[in-house]
This record gives sequence, structure tokens and C-alpha cells, in this order.
Amino acid sequence: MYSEKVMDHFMNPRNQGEISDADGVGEVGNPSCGDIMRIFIKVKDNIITDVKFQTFGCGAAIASSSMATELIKGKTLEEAWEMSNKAVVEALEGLPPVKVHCSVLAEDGIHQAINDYRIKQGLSPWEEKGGHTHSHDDETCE
Amino acid sequence: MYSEKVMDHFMNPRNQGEISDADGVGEVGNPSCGDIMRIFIKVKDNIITDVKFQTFGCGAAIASSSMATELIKGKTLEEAWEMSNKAVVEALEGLPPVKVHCSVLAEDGIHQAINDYRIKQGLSPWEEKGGHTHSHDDETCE
Amino acid sequence: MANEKLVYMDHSATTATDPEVIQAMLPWFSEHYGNPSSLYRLARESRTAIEDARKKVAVAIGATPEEIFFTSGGTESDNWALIGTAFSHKKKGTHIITTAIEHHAILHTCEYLKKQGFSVTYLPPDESGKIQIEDIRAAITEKTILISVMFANNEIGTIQPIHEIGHICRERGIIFHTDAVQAIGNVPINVTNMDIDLLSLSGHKFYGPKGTGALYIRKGVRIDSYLHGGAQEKRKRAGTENVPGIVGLGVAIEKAVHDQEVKTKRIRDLRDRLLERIFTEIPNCRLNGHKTDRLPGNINICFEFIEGESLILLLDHAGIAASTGSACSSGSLEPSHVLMAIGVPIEIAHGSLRLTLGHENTEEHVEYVCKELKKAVEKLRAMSPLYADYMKKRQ
Amino acid sequence: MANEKLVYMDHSATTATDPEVIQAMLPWFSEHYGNPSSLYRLARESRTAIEDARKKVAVAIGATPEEIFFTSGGTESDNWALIGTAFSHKKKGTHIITTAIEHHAILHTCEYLKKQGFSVTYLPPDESGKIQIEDIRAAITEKTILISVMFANNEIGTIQPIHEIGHICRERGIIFHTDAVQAIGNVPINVTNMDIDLLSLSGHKFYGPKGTGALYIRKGVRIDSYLHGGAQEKRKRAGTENVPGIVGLGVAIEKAVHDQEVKTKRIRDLRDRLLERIFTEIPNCRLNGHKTDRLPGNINICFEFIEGESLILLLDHAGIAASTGSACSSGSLEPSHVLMAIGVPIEIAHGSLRLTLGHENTEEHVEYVCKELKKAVEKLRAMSPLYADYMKKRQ
Ligand SMILES: Cc1ncc(COP(=O)(O)O)c(C=O)c1O
Ligand SMILES: Cc1ncc(COP(=O)(O)O)c(C=O)c1O
Repeated sequence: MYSEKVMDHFMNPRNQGEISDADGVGEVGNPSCGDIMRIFIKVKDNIITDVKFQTFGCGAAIASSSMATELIKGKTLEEAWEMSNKAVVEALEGLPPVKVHCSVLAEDGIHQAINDYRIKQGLSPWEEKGGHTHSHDDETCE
Repeated sequence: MYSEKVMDHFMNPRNQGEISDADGVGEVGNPSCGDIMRIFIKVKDNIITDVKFQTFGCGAAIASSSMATELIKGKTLEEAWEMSNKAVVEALEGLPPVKVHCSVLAEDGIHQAINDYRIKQGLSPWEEKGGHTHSHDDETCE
Repeated sequence: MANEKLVYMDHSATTATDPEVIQAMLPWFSEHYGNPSSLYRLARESRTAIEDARKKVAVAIGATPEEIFFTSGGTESDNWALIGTAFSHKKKGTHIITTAIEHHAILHTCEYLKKQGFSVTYLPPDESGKIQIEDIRAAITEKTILISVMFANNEIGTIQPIHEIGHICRERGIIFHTDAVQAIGNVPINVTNMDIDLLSLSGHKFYGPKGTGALYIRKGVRIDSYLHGGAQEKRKRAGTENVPGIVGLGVAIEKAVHDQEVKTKRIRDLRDRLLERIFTEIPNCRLNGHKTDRLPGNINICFEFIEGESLILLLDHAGIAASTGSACSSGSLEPSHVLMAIGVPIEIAHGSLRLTLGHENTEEHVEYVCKELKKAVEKLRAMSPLYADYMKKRQ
Repeated sequence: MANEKLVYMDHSATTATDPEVIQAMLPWFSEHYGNPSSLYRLARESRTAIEDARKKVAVAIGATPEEIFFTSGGTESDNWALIGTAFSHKKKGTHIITTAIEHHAILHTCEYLKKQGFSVTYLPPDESGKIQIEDIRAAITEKTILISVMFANNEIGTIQPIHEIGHICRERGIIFHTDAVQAIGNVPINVTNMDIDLLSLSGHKFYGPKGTGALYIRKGVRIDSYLHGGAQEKRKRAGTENVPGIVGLGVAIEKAVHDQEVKTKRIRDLRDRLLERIFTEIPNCRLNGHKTDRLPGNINICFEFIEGESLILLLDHAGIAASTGSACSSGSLEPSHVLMAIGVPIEIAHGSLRLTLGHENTEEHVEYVCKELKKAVEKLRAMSPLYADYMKKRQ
């Protein structure tokens, strides 16, 4: 079902944990849908110097969190914002169709963390480019 | 499907053939139903001294003909008339339910042969005791 | 029994499962036994095995794997094809066209559908068992939703003009189902080229395991599920998959279509030799079915003056397995509906014999069957009142 | 993979076919391969084998052989029981009673029947998964023709008061069907004493082959055929019989009920030890289902703060086969309808784990599973935001 890459990131998740003094935190998902992702970022000079995640969810959700955090580490906020769920899926060497929403969740979580940082900095939050919205915002699992 | 006894009488039919100067001949059945039986008898002093059959039909029909002719050989006409299809089935150590009609056919054939003899002798034919009639007399296969 | 060795000439009834097929099935019973719906590795192996088999079936008939759905056999495939299509299209129309010579899996399903408010036209074949294209055209009405015509007949072996029928159906937007249970491995089949929408097949007819089958459903064809339950087979056919059976079906169909032409030519040649020998040696018999458009292994002959079941029993005693369309063989009252439909007189139909040859048959078998058949027919004729009358008339 | 050896604890999903069963099946593939409907000796052997298997199934459930009909599995038996009964009794009434925790083979068939004009009452269970007798009484109307209640639940293992339900149905003249797919070999069953009219079973749940099953139909109960075609199974279930499968089913059920008490006691003891160990070693978990009236091998636990699919994957990595009622496992949107029906909060239901023990499980397996399960739960909790919040609150 899952690619080797997914299994690797699931078994050995990168960046798992919490940043207690995070500059931005994003949280997406819903326990009744079976997945919640929390993303913590440290930002210095517009660059994501550290990132960690906590995830309650299936194998794909955990692997997506791990991969997405890997992809944005060391990137500028703009670059991190541009990282799409597709990039996560590709980096994971594919996800089963019913699991693609997990990668969307990861993208959304990162966006939330970035905007949380921006708001804290007194900046206006960036707008989602449309397309998908936060998957579980409205209490119905997609 | 068939008992050993049936198979024995089917493979090695007793009394198969024709009696060209028969004293009585009975024929029952219908080619469109897949079975015809012809019974020939020789009678002397009210006793069936010889009997032969010709049968077009399935294994059970052939075995029933063979067994029925065996059962009446050497018997008085009254005894032969009383021989029921049940006696044939028993002597054959059973017939599958769908094949019981073959034994009825044999009984009917013998009755016809006996009555043919009686009519030729200027006697009135005996009456069927009710119950079954000639199975295929009316062109519908039972 | 007279003979220890069996000469099996009833391949249209069923075939022995190929040892290679059994070998392929074995690991899936107690080694890789996972339920394909489960998540762990053991289960994923089963799922992969099923998908491999699906590919093999697809390749064999010119379909894509997504169009293949596994069932428990030809009967289930036929029931599903007809009932599933009828119910899902009843708003569009309720008329179904089929033929008078279909297998009971089709005919009795049609009877069931008639009770559910559908109307069914049964096309009569010609004397050779062929359905006439004009008859199909003439039978189509505004309300026709489904046409089901078997690829090849199981009794007389006649092969239908499937491509032409498919073409008409596609033109008229009518769903076309073919029961190809007897055709797989014997006739080249390509569902795409032949405009087939639904196709039934059954594993045990081509050296695969009994209790396995498939329905091909062309992409885009709407059909109700027939077994409701779990999410198996893309939610179209519920039930834990018969993994060993499906694996066996895959191997069997791959082998069946491999070198098909060479293998069927050998069987056809044997069959033709047997046919010639029978007609040379045994008088008063007639061939049923089409002269050339017939299954390579199929012989169907009526022997006058005798009855089929007793013939089968004598052949069985000689170690030969064959079949008959006589009423007595089935415990039913009427002889084969197929022989009736092609106009064989009823009393002659009772004397029908079907010999269907397969891969393991040899020249020796042909010789042996001819010899034993002659003996058996003679023995039965010798006790037949019909034959006695016939001989008297000839004198 | 970390472990070469597999610890299989998913016996409710499927079981490995018993080697003795395979051995019994083997001759029927390519040695005695005759079609049971044919006339010759080879075919009669197959027919005898089927009748032997029928006797074994009958003996196992206290029925007579004439009341046993072979099918392609539990799903087909369930579909047949419901649809066959509903359609053949619809003049009498169109109301069906079942439960909210049936297998999808029942629930989706009921959905289908609703589309055909029937009405269905789904009885809710109590917290332990038990159906209340009073609820059944209250649900019965003049129009009720059929009540279907599963013998034992496949997820939480709860066993229903079948005898009492059967008694009510018999009193009221309502047909009673039970899906006993999970119960065979685990719970004593006697269809006669328990007033059961129809019973479904599936071979692969008790070490028999996949793709085999049976429906018990009490003598005198009217039911439509579901697969239409040939005259097999007394014209009630058409299709060439899966002879090896039926033979395997017979051997498997004979073994399943032999020494059943002793064998299930061993499994129950193992299960209870594992349960105790888990509750001792892992905090924040809860048992689903009934404390005592449950299948001997069944454990169903929710681990708070984690999700079931990821737990299954970690266990798989450790060589342990188990299952979950989490939505993610099935690709569906909702977690198990059974856990929902017994009132498990949805977020907790996502963290469910089902372990179902079987004959080959040992004490070592119990130890190993407990150890690996603890590690896996800890690992997942360590990355769970819900667990982090919980721990913070506790401080
Ligand atoms: C033409 C045809 N259709 C359907 C079937 C039914 O297949 P099965 O018996 O495998 O269900 C058969 C064989 O029995 C057949 O010959
Ligand atoms: C309770 C219950 N009913 C029915 C079924 C369906 O059986 P099968 O998958 O063999 O068709 C199952 C198992 O899948 C089950 O557990």
C-alpha cells in the first residue's frame, strides 16, 4: 500500500516533537476525523531554522508531517509557503489516493504556522491561493 | 446413482430379445418420452413358460425390463398380474426417485402382454386395479 | 469396471485442474493466507496476487484490469450480468433479447427477470444453431436495454457471430453481454474489437479451479452490485476473495490463451478424425450443430433408435466419460432445449451423445472411443424395439 | 522487516487453511475432477464427496443434510438469506428487523432491500454490544417477515441471545436468520434447539478454504433461489459445485466443532492473559464489547490519543498481524459502525485495535504481542498532540 519512502518516514519520523518557544504554531485536523497535525517553527532572518511536528493520525499523516517538515527546514518563509502538498506526495514517492488528504493537511499546517508567526510579528497573514481549504475546518471529514 | 443390481441387469440383461410366435405381446411407452418397452410372453397351462423384452430407454428402463421378466417367468398369469412395480424396485435394490416410473412401465407392459393373450384366447381382459395407468398412454411424459 | 484408465471426453462439463495451476494455488492456502482487505504485509501479498491474476484475465480477453471482476463461477457472472444490468437500466427500458439455446444460467435468470416485470425475447437459431443477425435487428425495440448471446454453445458447440452482434448493440446503444464460458481458450476473443460490454467466464472450463469465474464489465457500463457487503472488487462484488482460486484462475487463463491456435488445431484434428471414424463405422447417426463454426473439441451426434443415458452408462463401463442431451440424464422430462431449438425430432434427441475433447486426449483415445462406441450402440440397438421395427421394414 | 516469524492475531479476518483440509481437497482438483452433475463414475465420486461434506456441516450445527446448501461464502449466504426470504414473503409483509452492528454483508443487503420497497428496523445494542430482547419484541409489527441477528460480532466479539430471539420468532411465525460466520467453532450451535430458520457460515473463518460457505435453510422455510441456472443444490443454488472447496469446508467444520470446548478454553485463557497484561502495562485504554459473552479469541481495545492504522503498521513491522476499526484503515470516512453503535466516542474509536486469537497462538505470542504493543503505543503517543495536551493537563 505505502511506498518504501512513506514507510521510512513513518517508522523513523524526522523532526518529531515540540518546540516549546516556537515562533509560530499551526494546528489542523480534527480528532473525530482521525487526524490532527501540529507544526512548530522557529524563524530567523525570514528563514525557518527549526521545525517540529506532533501528529495524531494514520501512517500517511505521520509520514507526510515528517516529509513536509524536512522540505521546509532551512527554507525562507516564502519558499515554505509555496511548498504544495504535491511536493510532499512526490517526495514520498506517492500516496494511495484515499491518503492524499494527509499531504494537504501537512501543507495546511505549515501555512497556519507561518501565518501564526506573521500575526505574532504584526504582519498580515498570507492568503490561501484557493484550491483546497483546511481539510477539516468545518467538522466534516473530507 | 444406480444400485449394483440395476447395473448388473443393465449390463447383462436377462430375457432380452423377441419371441416371434409369442402368445401375448404388450407395448408401452412413447419414443418422445425416451422409453418404449415391448414384452413377449409364451403361455402354457396358464403358466408363463417364456418371456422376452425389447426396450428403448435409459439404464433403469432396461434393468426394470430385465428384472420384471425374470420375476414373472414360470409364474401363473394371476401371479404375474399381481407382480407390482414395487416388487421390481425391491428386487433391483432400489431405483432413484426420478426413475421409479421405469418400473411402472415394466408392470404395465406385462399387464398388456397378459391381456393381449387373454383377448386372443377369447377371454375378457383383466382390469387395472386403479392407482397408476399406463404411464405414457396419453402422449405426455409423466 | 472394465478399464482402469479413463478416457475423458467431457471437457465441456468440466476439466481437470492443471497441475501447474494447483501448484500456483497451493501457497495461498496456508502460507500467504492473509485477508486481502487487511493492512499488514501478509494481506498485501494476497492483494498483489489478486491484482496479478486480474491482469492475466484482462490480457487474455483484451480488456484492462479495472474491467475484470472476480466471481464464484460462470453462473454467478451470468446472473450478475443480467440482473445487475436489468435493474440498473429499468428506467430506460425493460426489454431483453437473448436466444433459445443459452445455458440455463441465462435462461432461468431471464425467467426470474420476467417475474420482476421485464420482457424477454428468445431468438430461435437456425438448424445449425446459428442466430441470424436480421433476427436480432428485428427484435430490437425502443425498450431494449440488453442483448445476451452466448459466444459458443455448450451442447452443440456452435459459435455465434459475436462481433457482428456487438457492432449492432454498440450502434444502438444497447448493452451487449456474452456468455463466453465455453469459448475461453477455444476461440480468439477480444472484448474491445468485438464491442462486448459484459462477458462471463468460468475457471473450471479451461483447466482452472471450480468455483472461480469473472465478469468483464466495460468501463462506463452501469451495473448494480449483485453481492452486497464489504468493499471488495471496487465495491461491486462483496465477499472475502477466494485468493487461491483467483490465483489459479489467472494462471489457467494465461495458459489457455497461450499458443491457443496450435493447441486448438490439434484438438480439432483429433475431433475431425473421431467424427469421420464414427460416421464410417456406425450407420443411422447425424451430427448436430454447425459444420465448421463450432468449438474445436465438440462432437454432438444423435444415434437413432437408442437412448442417451444408457449409452453413457455403457461408455462409462468402458472407462469413457461423455454426456448426453437425453431427458433421462437430468431427471427432467424434456430432452435438451438446445436440440429441440435446432429442430431435432424429440425421439432422436433422446439418443444424443456429446463428446468434448481436450488437451490430454490422444489418437489412441480416438481409436478406443470409436471402437467402444460402436459396440455400445450395437448392443443397445440389439435390444431396441425401434431398431427391430426399422430392420424389419428394410427387409 | 524486524521479525521473520509472524504472530497472527487476526483470526476474525481470516484463518490459514488447515493442512489436513488442504490434503483432503487436493485429490478433487485433478484426480477426481468430474462434474457432479454428470452421469459417469468420475462424476458420481464428486457427488458422493459433496454429500459427505453436507453431512458434516449438518452434524456440526444440528441440522439434517437436506437443510444445507453450499455457497461461495458468508457474503453470498447473507445476501441469499435476506433477499431470498424478503422477495418470497413480500405478499405477507415487507418489514425486516436487524441490528445496527451487523456485518456489511447484512447491512448493505438491507440497504438494497430498502430500495426495493422493504422497510428495515436497525436495533441499537447496549454498551456491551448486546441486543435487548424487549427491543426485538417492541419492533415486531404485523408486517415483520424476517429478523436477522448475528450470532457473534466480528469486531467486538459480543455474543447475542440467539436462542431467546429464535424462540420469539418461532412463536410469532417470523423467519429468523442468524449470521454465524464468526460463531462456528467458537460457540456451541444447534439450529434445532435454538429455533433458527436460516444460518450463514463461511469456511475461511474456521481454517477452511476461502470462497466456500453454506446457508442452512430449515425444512419448510420458503426462500427464493438467488443464483439461477442449473439444477445443482436441489435447484436452489445453481452453478457447478466447487468440489474441492466443499470437501475442504466439510473437513474444516468437522474439525472446528471437534473438542470445541477444550480448544476454545485454551484460546480464552490465552486471550484473558493477554488482556490482563495489556491493562496492567498500558494506561489509558478501554475494552470494547461484553466482559463475558464474547468470542473466546476476541480482544477489542481503544488506546486513547493514537490512531489505529498507524498502530497496525507498527505491529506489522514487528511481525504482528492485527486489525483496527479506524476509518483510515478502510479508506472510508467513518470509524467502525459497531464502535459507534455501542457509544464509543468517535475520536477514541479511531484508536481501536482488534486482536483475535486462534489455534496456533501460544503463551510466547502473548508475551511478545504485549511487549511490542506497549512499545508501539508509547511511540505513537510520544508524537501525538492529544497525548501531549493530556500530559500537560495532568501535571
Ligand atoms: C455456456 C455456459 N454458461 C454458463 C455455465 C455455468 O458455469 P458454472 O457452472 O461454472 O457456474 C456453463 C457451464 O456449466 C456453460 O457451459
Ligand atoms: C459476521 C460476518 N458476516 C459475514 C462475513 C462475510 O463473509 P465472507 O467474507 O466469507 O463472504 C464476515 C467476514 O468477512 C463476517 O465476519
